[in-house]
Amino acid sequence: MDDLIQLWASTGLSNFQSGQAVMMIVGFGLLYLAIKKEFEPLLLLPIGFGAVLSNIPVAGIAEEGGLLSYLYLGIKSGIFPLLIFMGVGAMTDFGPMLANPKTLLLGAAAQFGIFGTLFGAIALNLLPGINFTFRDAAAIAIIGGADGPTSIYVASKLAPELLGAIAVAAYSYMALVPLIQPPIMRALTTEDERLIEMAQLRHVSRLEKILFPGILLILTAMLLPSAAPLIGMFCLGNLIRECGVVERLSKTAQNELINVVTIFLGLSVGSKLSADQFLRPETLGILALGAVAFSFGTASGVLMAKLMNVISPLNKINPLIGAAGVSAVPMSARVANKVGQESNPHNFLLMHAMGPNVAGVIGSAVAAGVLLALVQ
Amino acid sequence: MDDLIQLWASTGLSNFQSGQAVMMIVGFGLLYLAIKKEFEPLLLLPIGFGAVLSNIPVAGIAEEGGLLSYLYLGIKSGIFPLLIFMGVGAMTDFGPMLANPKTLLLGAAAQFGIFGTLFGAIALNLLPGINFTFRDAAAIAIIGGADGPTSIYVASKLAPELLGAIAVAAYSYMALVPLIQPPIMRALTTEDERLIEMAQLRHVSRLEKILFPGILLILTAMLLPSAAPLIGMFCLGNLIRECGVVERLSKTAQNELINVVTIFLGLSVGSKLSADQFLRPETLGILALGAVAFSFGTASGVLMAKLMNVISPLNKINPLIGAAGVSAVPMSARVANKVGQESNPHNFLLMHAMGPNVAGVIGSAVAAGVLLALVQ
Amino acid sequence: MDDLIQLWASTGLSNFQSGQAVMMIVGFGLLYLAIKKEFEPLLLLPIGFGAVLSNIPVAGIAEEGGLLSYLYLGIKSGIFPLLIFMGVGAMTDFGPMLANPKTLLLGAAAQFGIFGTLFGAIALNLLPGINFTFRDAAAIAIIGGADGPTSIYVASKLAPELLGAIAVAAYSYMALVPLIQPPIMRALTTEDERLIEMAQLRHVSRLEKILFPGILLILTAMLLPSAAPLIGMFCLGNLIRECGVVERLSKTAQNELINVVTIFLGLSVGSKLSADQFLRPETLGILALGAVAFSFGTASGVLMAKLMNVISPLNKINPLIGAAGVSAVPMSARVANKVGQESNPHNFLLMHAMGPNVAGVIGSAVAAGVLLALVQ
Amino acid sequence: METSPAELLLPSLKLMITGMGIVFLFLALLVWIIGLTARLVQSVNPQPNQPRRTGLAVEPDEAELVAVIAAALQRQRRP
Amino acid sequence: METSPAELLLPSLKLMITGMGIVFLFLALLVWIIGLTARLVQSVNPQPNQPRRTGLAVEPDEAELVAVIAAALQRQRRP
Amino acid sequence: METSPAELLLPSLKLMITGMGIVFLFLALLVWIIGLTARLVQSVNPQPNQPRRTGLAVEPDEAELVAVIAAALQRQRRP
Ligand code: NA
Ligand code: NA
Ligand code: NA
Repeated sequence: MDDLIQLWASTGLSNFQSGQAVMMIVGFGLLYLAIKKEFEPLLLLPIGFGAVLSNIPVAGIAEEGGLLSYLYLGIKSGIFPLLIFMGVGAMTDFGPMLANPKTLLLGAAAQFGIFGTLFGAIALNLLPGINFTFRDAAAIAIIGGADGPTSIYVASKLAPELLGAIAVAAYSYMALVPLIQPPIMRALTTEDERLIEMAQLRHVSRLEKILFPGILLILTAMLLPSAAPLIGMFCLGNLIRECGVVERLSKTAQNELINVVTIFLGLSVGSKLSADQFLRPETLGILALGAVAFSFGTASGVLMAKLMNVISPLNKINPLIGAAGVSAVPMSARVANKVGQESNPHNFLLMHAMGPNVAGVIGSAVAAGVLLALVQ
Repeated sequence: MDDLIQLWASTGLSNFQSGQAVMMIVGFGLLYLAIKKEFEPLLLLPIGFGAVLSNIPVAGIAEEGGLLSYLYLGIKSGIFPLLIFMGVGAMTDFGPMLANPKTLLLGAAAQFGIFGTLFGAIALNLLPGINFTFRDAAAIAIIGGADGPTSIYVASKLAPELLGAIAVAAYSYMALVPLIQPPIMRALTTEDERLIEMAQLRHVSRLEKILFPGILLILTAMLLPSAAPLIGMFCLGNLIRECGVVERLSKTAQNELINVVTIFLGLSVGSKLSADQFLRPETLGILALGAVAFSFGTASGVLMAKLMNVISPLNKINPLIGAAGVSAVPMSARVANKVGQESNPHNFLLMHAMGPNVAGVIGSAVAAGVLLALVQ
Repeated sequence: MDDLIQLWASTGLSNFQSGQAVMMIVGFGLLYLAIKKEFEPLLLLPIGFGAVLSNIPVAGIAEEGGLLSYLYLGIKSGIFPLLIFMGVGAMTDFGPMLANPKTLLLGAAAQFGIFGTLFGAIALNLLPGINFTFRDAAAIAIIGGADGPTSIYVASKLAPELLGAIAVAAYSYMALVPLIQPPIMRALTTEDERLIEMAQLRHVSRLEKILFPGILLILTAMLLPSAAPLIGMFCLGNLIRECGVVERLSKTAQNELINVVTIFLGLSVGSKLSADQFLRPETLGILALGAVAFSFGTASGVLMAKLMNVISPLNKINPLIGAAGVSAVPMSARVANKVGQESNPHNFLLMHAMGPNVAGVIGSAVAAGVLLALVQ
Repeated sequence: METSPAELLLPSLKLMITGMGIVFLFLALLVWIIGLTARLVQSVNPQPNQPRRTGLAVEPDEAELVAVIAAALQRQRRP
Repeated sequence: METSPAELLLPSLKLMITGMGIVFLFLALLVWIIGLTARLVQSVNPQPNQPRRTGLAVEPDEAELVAVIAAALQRQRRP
Repeated sequence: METSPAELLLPSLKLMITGMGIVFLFLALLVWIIGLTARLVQSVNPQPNQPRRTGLAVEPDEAELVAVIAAALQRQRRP
């Protein structure tokens, strides 16, 4: 009898708190989005599963001494997001950007998604029930960078208690890019603009590609060292890829290493999806602001492209590729291509959109550096 | 001269303790079993090597600050066995079990190997020289689960000082399944029973396979959260395998990640094979109890199958597949198939035996949860 | 305005110290050597990049809490070099050495490069501005072993503040083997000696190859336990390779595991290339001594071969393969082959040179054990 | 507070019974839920539109095999 | 020292302007340096001797691609 | 207790001699044991039943490639 009482007391049923139940449902919801809707499944699947695991009562998987508490050290120390960034660097071809460097300005413009959202988050404080500090606002704003590891890195430094919501919002909106962006792109462009065809990209030599990560790193070191961990690891991955003498490291960085870290990172992020940190009005604010951030970023990328066409009317760019400046590689470049082909099925914008797309990755890492340097 | 004395004092020869020499021989014995007899070589080879390394005098490889002391943290924290379990989940196809769910009961019955052994271990205390606490007995009993990572996980929580002997016994007996099981299976079944042919398994849809890990996890969370780390990571691996949207994670979980962790886990287990912990009468007791556990598990699996045939005589199952309920995937399923083909070479039981086989994995994880919840 | 001042204060430009700038140039120099000159790029590329990263002002990537400070724990604990050594063991075929075991003596002789350099380093103290302790001298001398992970392992134990310079010197000179060795080899041999053809190597059975790592480990355990971590992990890797029953572990040890650790090890070594530790007269001494060490090792290997020909004139060995005793696998064996083919293009020495080559790896690990045992 | 060996026999017997009970209960519940799910799934998708192997998962993965061969051939083909 | 919500508006506006300024400055500088490098490289190696794909990096790896296709075919071929 | 540079010369000379002695002793012992093992193994298995490459392990990649293909074929051949 004693045993049975002890046993009942050890079941989940007798210990479930309503918040845990809700968060497990949230976790299963993320799994649904990941598997059925294919919303960034590589990350949202482990995040969702981590959310489920960490909200199982009694088991304490995310508490001190539990598996997820150990894995979370990889985020706290910055190791996981930086290794992911190295892997992303090893998967990135800067060729299209180097062939047409002015597309970097589109990647710059799209970062208005970040800074505009920061202002918006502070403005939301005027609403009752929502109370973001400056650090919180900066961490939320980085969602507008449309870059998962950057968001996690910045959030873990500025507002670790919001990490779960921020990561979920970042990856969800990255998955929603094909829904969020097209209406904005169509609204801000004329049919004529969408029909613009761009000149074929020039050949970029291997030497230029090898030199680029070094140049980027030097510039970062000189101007914005707070962005150096992110950009540095990104450049390391890209150099490993392009230098051509360490193929086996390149293969490992692009595959096994990034896969292992992805599983661990996702589970760790999921361990931050606890009821007391997630079931708050602020989370709704974060989700709303994330959508705003993506829309702002898309719009400013497109508008920047239009502005550039006004300034230099000879060598016009199709403003649709401005939307790819938010990063979300390669989803937003594909969206630009697809919207372009709605107007002219023979207009291939994909390669041209990869320029602003990878520029957006650099842009959001730079913006992250600004936030880390200026927000205390 | 001074140098030579210092040098002699630093040799292994002048520092060898007899226990270390014996344990090095034990280590080489495990290497022999692993390489020559192919006894679970993936684990027994690193375990044996770890035993040799950690018993080298002076070097202190398993002592504070030595390589194996760092690796052992991966067991102490539970990370290594849980990652192995994730990998095993990613390699497991629940199809045959889902097609014929009543085979789960065979996997349940075979866990009598665990609980019967627990009683046996306590009874052994009546012998002089053997002194098992309740925690020790529970840790030893889990050998009957015929599941390596589960045994290591439970032993590391309940009786870390017995970990070496328990892991060695678990993997050795898993390798001995083809010797231990057949006589018991033949003794408990009639020729007629061994000739029973089973209906072809129905097709299991992809959706069922995707839903299963979630269902299993919810049930665990509600009823037996102490089993949630083990079953949770197992379900994660299986979901990664079945969901079809994260192939690259699935490949890594089944290959590189589990391989790396296997090397580390094996070495760490080996580091627990020190003379003062292994060369005791208790070890003989553990080895004897392990054999008993496997025999009990096999017998109760077979008997349960016979009981089920009595209860529902229409849809008979071949009682040989009951022996596969001990888990030891896929060895015991192969044994069931082989013993069946001795009676009728055209009777293919392998697929049918995979049902209780993977059910046995779940069953022993559930039993582990019971022990972790009820034994303090 | 305040913001701008704060921003300027946070730039690298306003914080650059001259030492950091010089060290970044050193880092880029290493990258140049790695990529353009293909100097051991697998290690020198991450080392060079690590040097650049850790000298970025303000970012503090190598300081407490920075990424590289965490990675460095893998060196401090010895885990990284030992795992590399395991991988090297898994890539090594001892066949040629077992077929002609007396080539082991060439690998022994070449270790004079280590001990002669130790004496040289102490002698350098007579110069003003250079001040090596006994521990420093031993750590520097190990460069003469021409073995990267051994050098890093010993340096991390005896003189961690010299680790960066020692590792850079070790890998650089290993890359320079094709320049350093040939003149010495030609100077010490006659044309007749260089023309010596050697008998085809006998077949080595699989059993011999499986037994060898065990034998080597026992000998180490009995005579020189201070070398047991290095030689033990090397033997583990080799046993995994040769035993034939754990192919998947062998594949992982030779590929993904060693690749991941190589990236981390390189970055960690690079993090030790800070201005105050590298920009000192001692570094010049280390670089000079490294060249001396390689030359001494090469010369003593060749001379030992000539001595062996005098003692047993019937079964002559080509003294060129003595130079391969420095290890630097497989570069120095290739050099021996190439110099031999200058005299007779049909004389294939490569396989014969692999014997002393892998013997050199064992020899330098033994020498490392001696230093670790006798130098306090 | 020493416990004599015999005093532990009863609790271990009790644990044996409770333990086996829970294991059976848990897996029997699972049998029931699996059956329920199967019926539910089949009522939603009456025709199994995508026949897949129901076979064993012992051999790691066929796709992996193909991938390995393809990658190997690919590598060899490179100049 | 509590700050009212409204008090944070001005600093966040300032941060927005500074931040966008730095991002633009940084990337514009990069545009300039890339152009410079390209001219430098082309003046050194006038003929691109090694035509490589300038294409997109979406496809991670050719070997992987082959592997993926092979695996896909394999899966399709399954009964 | 400062030691002058010259005072360290003698100990380092001693270490040089001891060290080289041990290295030679160790590897000479290994030569002897390898020979012994080879004779022992050959007396047990007089005919080398399985001719394997005694060749070099230099190129890791090629060997790997062959191993990969062989493993793949091997796996495929399994019933
Ligand atoms: Na971005
Ligand atoms: Na089991
Ligand atoms: Na050497």
